[in-house]
Amino acid sequence: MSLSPTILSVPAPEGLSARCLEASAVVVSNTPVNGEYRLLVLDAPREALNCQPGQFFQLLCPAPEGEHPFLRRPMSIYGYDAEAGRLQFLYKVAGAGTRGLATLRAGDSLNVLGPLGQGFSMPEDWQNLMLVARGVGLATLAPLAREAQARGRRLTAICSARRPELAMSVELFRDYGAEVIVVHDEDGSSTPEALRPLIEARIAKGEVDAFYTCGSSRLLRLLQDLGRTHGIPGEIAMEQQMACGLGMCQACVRPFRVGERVIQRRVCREGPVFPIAEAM
Amino acid sequence: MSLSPTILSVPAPEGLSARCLEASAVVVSNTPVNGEYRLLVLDAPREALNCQPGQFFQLLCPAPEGEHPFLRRPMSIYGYDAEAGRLQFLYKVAGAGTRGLATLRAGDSLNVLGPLGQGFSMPEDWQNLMLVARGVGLATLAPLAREAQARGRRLTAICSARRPELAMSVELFRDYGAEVIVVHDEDGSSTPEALRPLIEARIAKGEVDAFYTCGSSRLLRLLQDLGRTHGIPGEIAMEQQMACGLGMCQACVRPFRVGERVIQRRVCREGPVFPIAEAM
Amino acid sequence: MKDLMTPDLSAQVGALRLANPIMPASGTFSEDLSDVFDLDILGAHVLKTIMHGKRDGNPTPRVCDLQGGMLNAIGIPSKGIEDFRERMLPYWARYGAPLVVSISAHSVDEFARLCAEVSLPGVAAIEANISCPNIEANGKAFAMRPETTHDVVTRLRAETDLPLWAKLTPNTGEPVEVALAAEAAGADALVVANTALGMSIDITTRRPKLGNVMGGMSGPAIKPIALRMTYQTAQACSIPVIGCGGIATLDDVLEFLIAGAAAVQVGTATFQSPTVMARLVAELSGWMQAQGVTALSQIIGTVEAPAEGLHE
Amino acid sequence: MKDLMTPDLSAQVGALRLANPIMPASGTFSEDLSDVFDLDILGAHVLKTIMHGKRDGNPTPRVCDLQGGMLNAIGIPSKGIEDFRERMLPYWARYGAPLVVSISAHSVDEFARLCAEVSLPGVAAIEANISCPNIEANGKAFAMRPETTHDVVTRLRAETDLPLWAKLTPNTGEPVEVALAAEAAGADALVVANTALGMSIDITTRRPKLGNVMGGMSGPAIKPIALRMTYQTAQACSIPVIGCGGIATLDDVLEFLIAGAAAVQVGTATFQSPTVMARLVAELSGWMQAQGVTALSQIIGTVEAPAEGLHE
Ligand SMILES: Cc1cc2nc3c(=O)[nH]c(=O)nc-3n(C[C@H](O)[C@H](O)[C@H](O)COP(=O)(O)OP(=O)(O)OC[C@H]3O[C@@H](n4cnc5c(N)ncnc54)[C@H](O)[C@@H]3O)c2cc1C
Ligand SMILES: Cc1cc2nc3c(=O)[nH]c(=O)nc-3n(C[C@H](O)[C@H](O)[C@H](O)COP(=O)(O)OP(=O)(O)OC[C@H]3O[C@@H](n4cnc5c(N)ncnc54)[C@H](O)[C@@H]3O)c2cc1C
Ligand SMILES: Cc1cc2nc3c(=O)[nH]c(=O)nc-3n(C[C@H](O)[C@H](O)[C@H](O)COP(=O)(O)O)c2cc1C
Ligand SMILES: Cc1cc2nc3c(=O)[nH]c(=O)nc-3n(C[C@H](O)[C@H](O)[C@H](O)COP(=O)(O)O)c2cc1C
Ligand code: FES
Ligand code: FES
Repeated sequence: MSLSPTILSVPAPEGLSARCLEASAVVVSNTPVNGEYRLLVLDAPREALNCQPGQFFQLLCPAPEGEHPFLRRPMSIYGYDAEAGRLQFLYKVAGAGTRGLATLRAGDSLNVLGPLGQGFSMPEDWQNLMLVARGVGLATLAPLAREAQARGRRLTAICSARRPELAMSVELFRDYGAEVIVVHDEDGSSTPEALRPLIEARIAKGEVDAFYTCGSSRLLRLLQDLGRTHGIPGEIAMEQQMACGLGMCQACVRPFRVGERVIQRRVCREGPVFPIAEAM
Repeated sequence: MSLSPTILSVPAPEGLSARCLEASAVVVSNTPVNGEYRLLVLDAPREALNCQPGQFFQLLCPAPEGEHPFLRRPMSIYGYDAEAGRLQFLYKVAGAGTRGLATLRAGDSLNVLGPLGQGFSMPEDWQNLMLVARGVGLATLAPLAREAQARGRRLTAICSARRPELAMSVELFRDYGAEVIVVHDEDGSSTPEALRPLIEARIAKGEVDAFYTCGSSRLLRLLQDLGRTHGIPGEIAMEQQMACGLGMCQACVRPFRVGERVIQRRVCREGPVFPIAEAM
Repeated sequence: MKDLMTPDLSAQVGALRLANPIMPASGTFSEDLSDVFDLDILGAHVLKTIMHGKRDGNPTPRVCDLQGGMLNAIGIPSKGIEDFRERMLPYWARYGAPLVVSISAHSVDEFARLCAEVSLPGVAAIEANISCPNIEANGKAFAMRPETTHDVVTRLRAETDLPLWAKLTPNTGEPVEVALAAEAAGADALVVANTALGMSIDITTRRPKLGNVMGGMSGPAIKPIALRMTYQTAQACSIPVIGCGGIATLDDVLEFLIAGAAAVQVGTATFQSPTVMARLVAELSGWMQAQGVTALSQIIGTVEAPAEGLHE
Repeated sequence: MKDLMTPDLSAQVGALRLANPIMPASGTFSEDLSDVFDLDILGAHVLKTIMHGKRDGNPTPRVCDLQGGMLNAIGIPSKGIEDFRERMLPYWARYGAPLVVSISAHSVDEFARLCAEVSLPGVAAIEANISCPNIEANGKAFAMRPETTHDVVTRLRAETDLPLWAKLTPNTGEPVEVALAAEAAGADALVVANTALGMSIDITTRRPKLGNVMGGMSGPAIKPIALRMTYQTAQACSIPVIGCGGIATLDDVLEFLIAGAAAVQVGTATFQSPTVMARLVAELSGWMQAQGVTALSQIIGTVEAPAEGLHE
């Protein structure tokens, strides 16, 4: 299975995101990609497509029969192409909002708000990148692969899943020149104990300047530990229940360890991407 | 324009309505019939179609964009055919609920509750019937025409409208053998003053055993007066804001004059058809 | 064979045992619903509040539509106590489900007298509607303050040996104090709760949408308020709490039971779908069977402490 | 040429004149919204409630979805008074719209001290959040009783010469008495109202959906309650009332103005549509022009008596 996120050819600016837009997008397609996930492709106004990998949109989901989702639902950008006016999301049907998304048919319109939040950074000295993720976290990291290729970085993607065939975005990562390692629960290769030596071997060869991760607290703790031990920085995309998505309501705070102190940060505004070392 | 309500060939039983059904019907068509009205044709379960002219259904209207109708909306039965499983409503788009009805497309389903209320009666000694109505009231009375024909009664239909071309159901009444008189506001023929001599002439000729009316309080008052003066009974279908439609909530009461007393009756249960003499 | 067992749906409300926890809310139910399904499948029959004399109720319009609910200002049209004794009581005798008679009055004396008069054979419990917001000017009601609640429930208690349920109002800042006052005064159960006082204006005519200007809000929109009060009162009191407010689905029923309700009342949902209570009884049974839950006691009051933070 | 005239949208709230009657509700607005539209088109800027010291606020989850609204138990995370003086006040100085600072505290003394401290140049009015249901245990707040309202507003009044707005709660049985107490104690305006206390339970985990168990309900679901209180308090008091609760559309704005509100606050609707306030200002102007309404005074408090009966 090959999911092809399309990314702005010109790299997005780093630093603070530009203004965001509340806009009406038109559904191009909305198709199941495996038992659990669906791919939503939208025709969106170009002005909303000045995106960075790691940013997200807030979608005003339509009501499915008998349910009434009220707040918007946050979704990571899976793909974007400002020239073609395309915006993609990969989502898992979890509750009322995503059930509503699943009812969308080509031609329907969907109110979107974004791009929101701070995306991943990729400083010059991060030449050898290692991405370690699981489940829908792989979707959130997908846009990074093309960005890495566009910037000439070397990428290793460790894709974790329950079963090998459920590992998402594997071909996509390969298409963008990443080395892909699939680990899974069935043969035990996805446990932190199994992953640690695998990653440490790469570190020893000088093949890891930075980590990216998303979607698993066990993986986070492993990478925090390895990062501390070996002095390797990295970033994580995090989730939290949201209301506004813009920074106004303070619904989406999470605690972060900054030096000795624990501080609260808004996932929607200061995040959703944070330094791995500070995540809790 | 010819709207053709289809009516049960076997006359419906008189007296108390049978049990009603909450059922899912499928939209066959939903088309505008003139600037103001739309005709909704449903494929409904036969068990819900043991109807009488004058009864109504409570429709659970879908939500139009940005609005949220909550309660069901009452609609008179415009046509029914138990054999074909067909049920028809003629409605005017007035607010959120009817705007929701207007969004229905062929194949959509609609939850209906009915038939409800007491329909028109047609005792043996009412051989010469006169129907006087206006606006959507003509739609409510439409099923009476076929019933009258089926029972071999003579029917005169006075159809009142703002302009002659807006008089509804004229051809339908003619199809079922009624004599049709169109009166309208433009030439002043629709005023009570103009109608009174017209009707009194018929009464004088012994051509009126009973009146039926709906939709205009001016017409009601005229018929009450004529009825009193000439000893002619009759029935009126009335409206009131409803919640349950079944008789439980007492939302839909109206005052009626019974002898010296004014009593409250539920439009949904004791009505919507009442004796003209008692209506207020 | 746990999952093939027939679950026991019976609900205990004080001394009264109900075949199941689903019953109608006062004012949203009458014999007319027997046109739609067999009323004997219900846990109990709760009648529209009656008052002593004959009354017309409020001017029309008496209801209006809201997002997620409705407003009503029906008032309490009442055919009086004779009609109750001579027509209603014999009618309801045909059913096996216990009959709950809702009563109200403008003064404590009148309330007490009516309570004595309706304590008749065939009546299984009395529900004291001390919370109807339409009865007194500006929507004030006994159940807004613990003191007035204690007064009226004490007097009612003295007048009847039947189970006495006190129906509370959300229009108060002291729901727990009011509940404790009702319990202390001898109520056997609490019904939580009645409608929330609301208003709606037609912007075209600039008139209130209700003939009575203000009215009671009901339906899904008030569910979180009623659930919160159910939780608060069930935590504070030892008498059973009957949850009421916006219940329309099996999930709603479970939510109230988990919050501590011993049974539930369904009101406005019946207007949207007159078959809803019949469906809820069947769905609850199906759910219990599928989950291997054999008795309501495994659900009632089982609310957990919140999770700390939101960590996967 | 009545219909081509530019209508005057300005709203008078006591001594304060606003360019238009649309302003955000406290806690649902911040400088972050400037990403979406130019904040200077608003009638006023109302900030999230601040408290004196630094505070974390409530545990997560802090919000949940409801039919027609949401629950929140954000609490009042606060960076304290220094942050307000040194970072926020200078930031907001860039705008022409008047700045309204919302404050709260656990005790009257603390409240009074904070009131004095925020009475600074650049602040146009102080909104006393005497109604936040999350601050004290079980959601009790000053504005639940007239006595505590009178006490706190009297003390605040003594501490500031700025216009003082008292923000009321729907979680009371005595909204009119509370409003009159605030007026008697010297409030210049009332904000009607804050959130209604509610609760929601996840039936799968049996846990409350909010980390704080209970929280404040907002959005369209509470509109009829807030409108009713706006009507009640505007009828009873002579100080202006600012309507708040579930306002999302032009019709909602008109409904509150007709009920007697001098201006309105928009909260939760901004979460569904961050551009909503900008749209409302434009739509109100368009509507007034189309209707030949030249000033808000032709709308405010123009509610009619209900029609008698429902006769065509
Ligand atoms: C920045 C961000 C990016 C995201 N990107 C994606 C994505 O690309 N694809 C995807 O499938 N999902 C993504 N999510 C999660 C997605 O937002 C939730 O699954 C969705 O909101 C659930 O809504 P629902 O109405 O379907 O389910 P609900 O009934 O609301 O909830 C179902 C379950 O999901 C949990 N949940 C609800 N909202 C959130 C949330 N904001 N964060 C975490 N858990 C939540 C609930 O607690 C509940 O357990 C993202 C979340 C965030 C914060
Ligand atoms: C027994 C009965 C039979 C009816 N038959 C028909 C019919 O065959 N065709 C048809 O077009 N309409 C019929 N009506 C009227 C129809 O029910 C209303 O037009 C409809 O409910 C309006 O709903 P809405 O949401 O579109 O408008 P709303 O926004 O709810 O109301 C729009 C306007 O209609 C008025 N209204 C709302 N409900 C009623 C009601 N129940 N009775 C009278 N006025 C109401 C409101 O006061 C308002 O002025 C009937 C009403 C009754 C009681
Ligand atoms: C039309 C209507 C009439 C009502 N009449 C009464 C009544 O007479 N006595 C009473 O105690 N409650 C009355 N109620 C309140 C309901 O019993 C119930 O407490 C309330 O509607 C909340 O439940 P719901 O949301 O399920 O409707 C009435 C409610 C409605 C909608
Ligand atoms: C997330 C959130 C946070 C809020 N924080 C505050 C607050 O700090 N102070 C306050 O007075 N009101 C607060 N409120 C209440 C709102 O200001 C407003 O009174 C209420 O939400 C009703 O209006 P609405 O329905 O338009 O949201 C908050 C509301 C929400 C939804
Ligand atoms: S979701 Fe509102 S601040 Fe993050
Ligand atoms: S609509 Fe409920 S009694 Fe008529």
